[in-house]
Amino acid sequence: MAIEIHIGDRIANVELLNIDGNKVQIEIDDRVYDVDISMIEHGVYSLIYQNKSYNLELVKSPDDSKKYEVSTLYSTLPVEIVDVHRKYMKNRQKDELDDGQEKISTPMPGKVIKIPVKKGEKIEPGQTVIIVEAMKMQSEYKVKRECKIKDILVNEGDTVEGNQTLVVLE
Amino acid sequence: MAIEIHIGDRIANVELLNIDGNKVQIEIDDRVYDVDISMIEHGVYSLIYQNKSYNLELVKSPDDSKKYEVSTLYSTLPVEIVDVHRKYMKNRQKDELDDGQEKISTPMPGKVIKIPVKKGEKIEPGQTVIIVEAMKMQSEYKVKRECKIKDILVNEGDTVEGNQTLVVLE
Amino acid sequence: MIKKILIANRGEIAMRIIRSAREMGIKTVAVFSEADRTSKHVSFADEAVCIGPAPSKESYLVIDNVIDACKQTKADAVHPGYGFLSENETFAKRCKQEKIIFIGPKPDAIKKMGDKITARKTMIEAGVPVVPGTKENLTTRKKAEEAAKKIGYPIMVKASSGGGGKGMRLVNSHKNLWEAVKAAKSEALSSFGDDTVYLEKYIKSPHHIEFQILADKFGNTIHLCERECSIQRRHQKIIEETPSPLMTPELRDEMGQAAINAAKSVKYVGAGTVEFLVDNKLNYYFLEMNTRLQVEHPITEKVLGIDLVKEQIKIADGKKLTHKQSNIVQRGHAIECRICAEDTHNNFMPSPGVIKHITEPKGIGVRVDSYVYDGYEIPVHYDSMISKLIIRAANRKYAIERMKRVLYEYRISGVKTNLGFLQKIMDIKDFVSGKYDTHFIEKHLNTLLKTTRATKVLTEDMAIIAAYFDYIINLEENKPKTSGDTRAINRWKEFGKRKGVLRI
Amino acid sequence: MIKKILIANRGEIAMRIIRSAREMGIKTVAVFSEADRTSKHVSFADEAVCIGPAPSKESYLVIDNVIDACKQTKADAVHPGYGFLSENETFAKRCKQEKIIFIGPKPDAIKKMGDKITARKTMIEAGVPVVPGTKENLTTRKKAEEAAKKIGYPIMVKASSGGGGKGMRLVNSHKNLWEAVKAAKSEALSSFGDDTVYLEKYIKSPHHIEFQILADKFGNTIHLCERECSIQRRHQKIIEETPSPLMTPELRDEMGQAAINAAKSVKYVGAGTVEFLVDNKLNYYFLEMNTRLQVEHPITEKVLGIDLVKEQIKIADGKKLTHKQSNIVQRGHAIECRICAEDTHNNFMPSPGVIKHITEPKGIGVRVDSYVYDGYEIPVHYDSMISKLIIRAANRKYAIERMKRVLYEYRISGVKTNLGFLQKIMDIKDFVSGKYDTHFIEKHLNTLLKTTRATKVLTEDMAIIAAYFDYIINLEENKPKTSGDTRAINRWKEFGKRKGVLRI
Repeated sequence: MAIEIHIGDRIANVELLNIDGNKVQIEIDDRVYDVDISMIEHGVYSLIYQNKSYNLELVKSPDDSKKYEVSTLYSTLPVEIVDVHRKYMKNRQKDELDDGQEKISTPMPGKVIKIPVKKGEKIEPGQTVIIVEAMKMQSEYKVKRECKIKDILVNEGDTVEGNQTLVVLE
Repeated sequence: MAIEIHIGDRIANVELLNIDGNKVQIEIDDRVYDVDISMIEHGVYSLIYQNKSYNLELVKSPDDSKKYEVSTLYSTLPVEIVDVHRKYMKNRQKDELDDGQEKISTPMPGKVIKIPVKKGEKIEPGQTVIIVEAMKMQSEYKVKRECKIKDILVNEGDTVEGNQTLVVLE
Repeated sequence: MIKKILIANRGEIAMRIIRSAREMGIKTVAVFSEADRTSKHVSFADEAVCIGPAPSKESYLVIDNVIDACKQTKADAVHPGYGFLSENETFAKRCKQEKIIFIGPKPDAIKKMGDKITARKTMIEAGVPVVPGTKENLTTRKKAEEAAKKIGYPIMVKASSGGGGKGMRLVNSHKNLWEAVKAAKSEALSSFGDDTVYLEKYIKSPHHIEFQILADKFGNTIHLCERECSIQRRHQKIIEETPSPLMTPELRDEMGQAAINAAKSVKYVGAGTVEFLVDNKLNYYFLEMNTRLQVEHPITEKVLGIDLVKEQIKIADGKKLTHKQSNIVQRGHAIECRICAEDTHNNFMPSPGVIKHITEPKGIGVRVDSYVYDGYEIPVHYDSMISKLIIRAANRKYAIERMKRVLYEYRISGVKTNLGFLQKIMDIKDFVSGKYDTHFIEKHLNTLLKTTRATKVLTEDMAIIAAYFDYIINLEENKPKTSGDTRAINRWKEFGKRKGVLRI
Repeated sequence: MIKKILIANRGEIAMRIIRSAREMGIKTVAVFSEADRTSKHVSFADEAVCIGPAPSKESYLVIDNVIDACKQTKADAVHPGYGFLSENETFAKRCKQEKIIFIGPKPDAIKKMGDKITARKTMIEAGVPVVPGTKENLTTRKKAEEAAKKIGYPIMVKASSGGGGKGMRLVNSHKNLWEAVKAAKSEALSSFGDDTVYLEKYIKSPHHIEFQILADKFGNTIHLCERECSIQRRHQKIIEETPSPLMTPELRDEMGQAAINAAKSVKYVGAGTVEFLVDNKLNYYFLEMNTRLQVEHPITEKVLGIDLVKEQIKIADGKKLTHKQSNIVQRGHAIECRICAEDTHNNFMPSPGVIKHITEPKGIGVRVDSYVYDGYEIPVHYDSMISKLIIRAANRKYAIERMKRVLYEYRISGVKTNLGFLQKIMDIKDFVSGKYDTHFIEKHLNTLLKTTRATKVLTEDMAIIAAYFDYIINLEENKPKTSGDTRAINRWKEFGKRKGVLRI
């Protein structure tokens, strides 16, 4: 059975044909590769294909064992292993995203400087909901659509984690 | 209950008195230490005791999870955790050693160059039993006492592991 | 003789200072906040003292706590590094009172150079060119408009206590002047507690060029040539080089002498840096003097072969300078890149987190001054600079080639960094030809932010294969273990031993 | 123009060559034996070709396999590094036949310098001083005894094809001479397949000093000053420095000119090294010429700021030398230590194995040329040198202080290394004062092998505490897991969270 692997926008069908020590045969879409693959350090792979040497470093997403960032010498590629369950989830998530912004979170840890809104308040597109400071730099988080503050989960002065939900919208 | 820890020739009695986050209180022989201990990288510990900063790197013996080599900035110390079972074994081992040399092994991997003796042969003290080459350097292994070659476990040209028994004496 | 130095700092600069002190046989004391217990400078120093909670204002900036740590450990000298208390007159004074040697200039020099209007006046008296502008605080609209007319537009409004781009306004014409002055005053008051502002002529296409100074306690003052620091983002330098592509031997002598005069005018002692703005016609103007070691000091060390921290310590110890101006000659070319944990595509927003794996570049001509390690969590409380990559080569062309090589050799995973952004700068024609000013990043931002050139399908496929196997090995790993060996590499070997076809 | 270089080598020197080639925009091809699949040079190069099984004789030394790899990858040049095929005349010839550029001298120069008797004759003709001795093979007892009488005892018997101390005998008097000649002949025959031996006067207290040479295809030949290589164990250098503590500017000029004459006498092209013996009265004698890059070349790079591999490639590409003799001036002082996986207490026996953890020294003036990494298994088939530690500082005193600092900063666990042995050398008075010759290690061996000074009880107790906790954490670890996080550092944090008293 082939599995699906996404790399950026591209969707590739991958099937392992044969494995013999470090030498593997693998089919990606219509191409068959005979590759010599070796793990050098933890998460660092050396591949040799037709004498070309590839040194690839993989970083697994901390939240998701099927998502990787793969670094080559010159670029970093987002790679995702997709199975049936994952496919269903992806479609569902897409639907949700279409509904619009549901929460405010920050991509990195920091400290809440100011929350200029209150629970239950109705706000306009572009209005600032929360200001978070990290490493001496302040960032304002604004809403994209007209909405209501359903809940505020943090207080001014709080230290917050990356990707933590700070404010829930409705 | 206190446990025994050997460091070189010294035998120390160690008892953990209290632990609170990174701060621990521990008694070694008659001295009580309040130490701030933190693991920095895997196997690398930072200890702060009375403002002195100790950066200690631990290497566990591959064969024995109770034996360590501990490196400080200026020296490397052999440390061994000793429990009741281990104590019994140590005494037993000592008795065996007193009986004299029972086997020939090499401390490192290499290639067997020559075996100038035969199984069953009686040999004199100082006689060479096997020659092993590693990294371009040849080493001769000799016996210390008059004995008989009980068994030869390898052939000329063989590649051998470190600490592998090569020749058994009787 | 200094016997024990307390380093009132953290990060790479604390490591750098410990190294030189250790070479001199001097003991070192690290101080750390509660967020920095696992920072490398703590375990690297001979002693370590916790001086308070995570926020700088409660630890690294608390003079009493630093002084206490000195007393506890009997440190006889303090090195302030850069940032934090390094340009704090009160701290320098306090050290003097407590009979602790402050490795830096006298409090009076810090004070005079810390206030921009005072510095301007002092420079004018010393005959050092300054940007045409006012010498007094602007209090009335009339005075401001008259002064502006004399100087000519465009004009910069600047806060006297300012720094880092705060309290600055660019004014293009008469009608916006007073509004800009008021806005700058209000920003300066809230940021620095001082609403003193002044006017300066706006220099078009400015180059930011600075001169390193060394001065001993006997009045011997030399300059150690220039550093070109025009590559900046958010008013912060990210790439520095020496020699400056703009420099001529004559101009170096002239500006170097001006820098020496600037230092002498405040009886400067120690290592310091005089910053100038230089326009395309090679007119130069005093901008400010940094009365401490600079982040970018290693490029000077690379081309001169001099250890600046050792020089600082020797000067603080009352030794005479051993270098003569005539022996100071740059050899080859050096470049520094500041590696920051930041999201270049999101206005260079800091991106702290846990470093997963680092591969640092090595080989000929490379120096990496860093403090992070595999598994280290970059704290959110401090600066986003995690490392400085410094290279030297025989000439500028080779230096750029080397910097490209080492930027690609450098791998940091787990956090976002500006490595890719820096790599692209090395390919921009204006940088390669050395024709750039402080507008460089702004001018080329679109090119620099463009997504990396399309990767070849073949490379993509190799990335897919690696991810595929890592995924499978991890699936295997989560099954009950058959072997006690937990080293990933051996798990891999075991995995590889199974010949035949594997189906999932 | 060279577009792709195949590196017919492994280890640190392969990495070093790839780095400079990459900076020049030249593609690189690694070759590897089956034992070296996970060696760093394989994944670091742009391409990689397996050339045979683990033993060198079946891989790195097989000319056909290396040439095949060139053809497969269309490499237009070969860099041989040091060792392996680097001084193999047949290989150099073969490359020429196959129209692959051999980055090194012409086969004829390799041949002339490879045979010691031929080299001696050539030097005598070129007016380069050689150690007094014979020019012909010794065939009869009578001839040997007559020649020895002329030279005067003590005398060295040496194999013409010899190297690494093999086929060498020291003779103190007449009566042992012929026996020594016969023994040397027999050893030389079995080691090198050639029983030609000759006599040389034995130099007391010899210093081993070598000169780096660069020569282009147009007859321009310069020297790049000396390297002092007298610190040797088992006839192999372990510490090198430049300038030599013995050198004077006049002697440097004279010996440098002799080295240039030596190179010119064989129409040398590329980078090469002329080795001399120097006695305490500063008499110098040609010893041999190495027709390749030396292990210790980086100390020359450090004090001159020149990239020798780039120079080699440019010369092979037919470029003219851009450096002039008058511009070659050493700046500061550089030292190299060779870090070997060896048991210094067991006759320096190699100690291969798996490297558990490495902490490489960093900071100002440090260069580490290595190829090993955490988890790497050092193969038993090749050399025991795993790394070269090179530092530079403003003068010799600072250089020794720096080398001490970085030797203590360097940590390699899992295998035995000579780091502790090297640390002790830095403390030996004769080394610190620069008064040493090739007998240094022999003379100080007892001191060097003494067990490290007694550790304080306090330090021991800290080691006990660390081991105690590591043991307990590991006990916890082997219990069923409560958390999915396998990072040791987080396990530690979880462990620390449990307040209260723990009893075992």
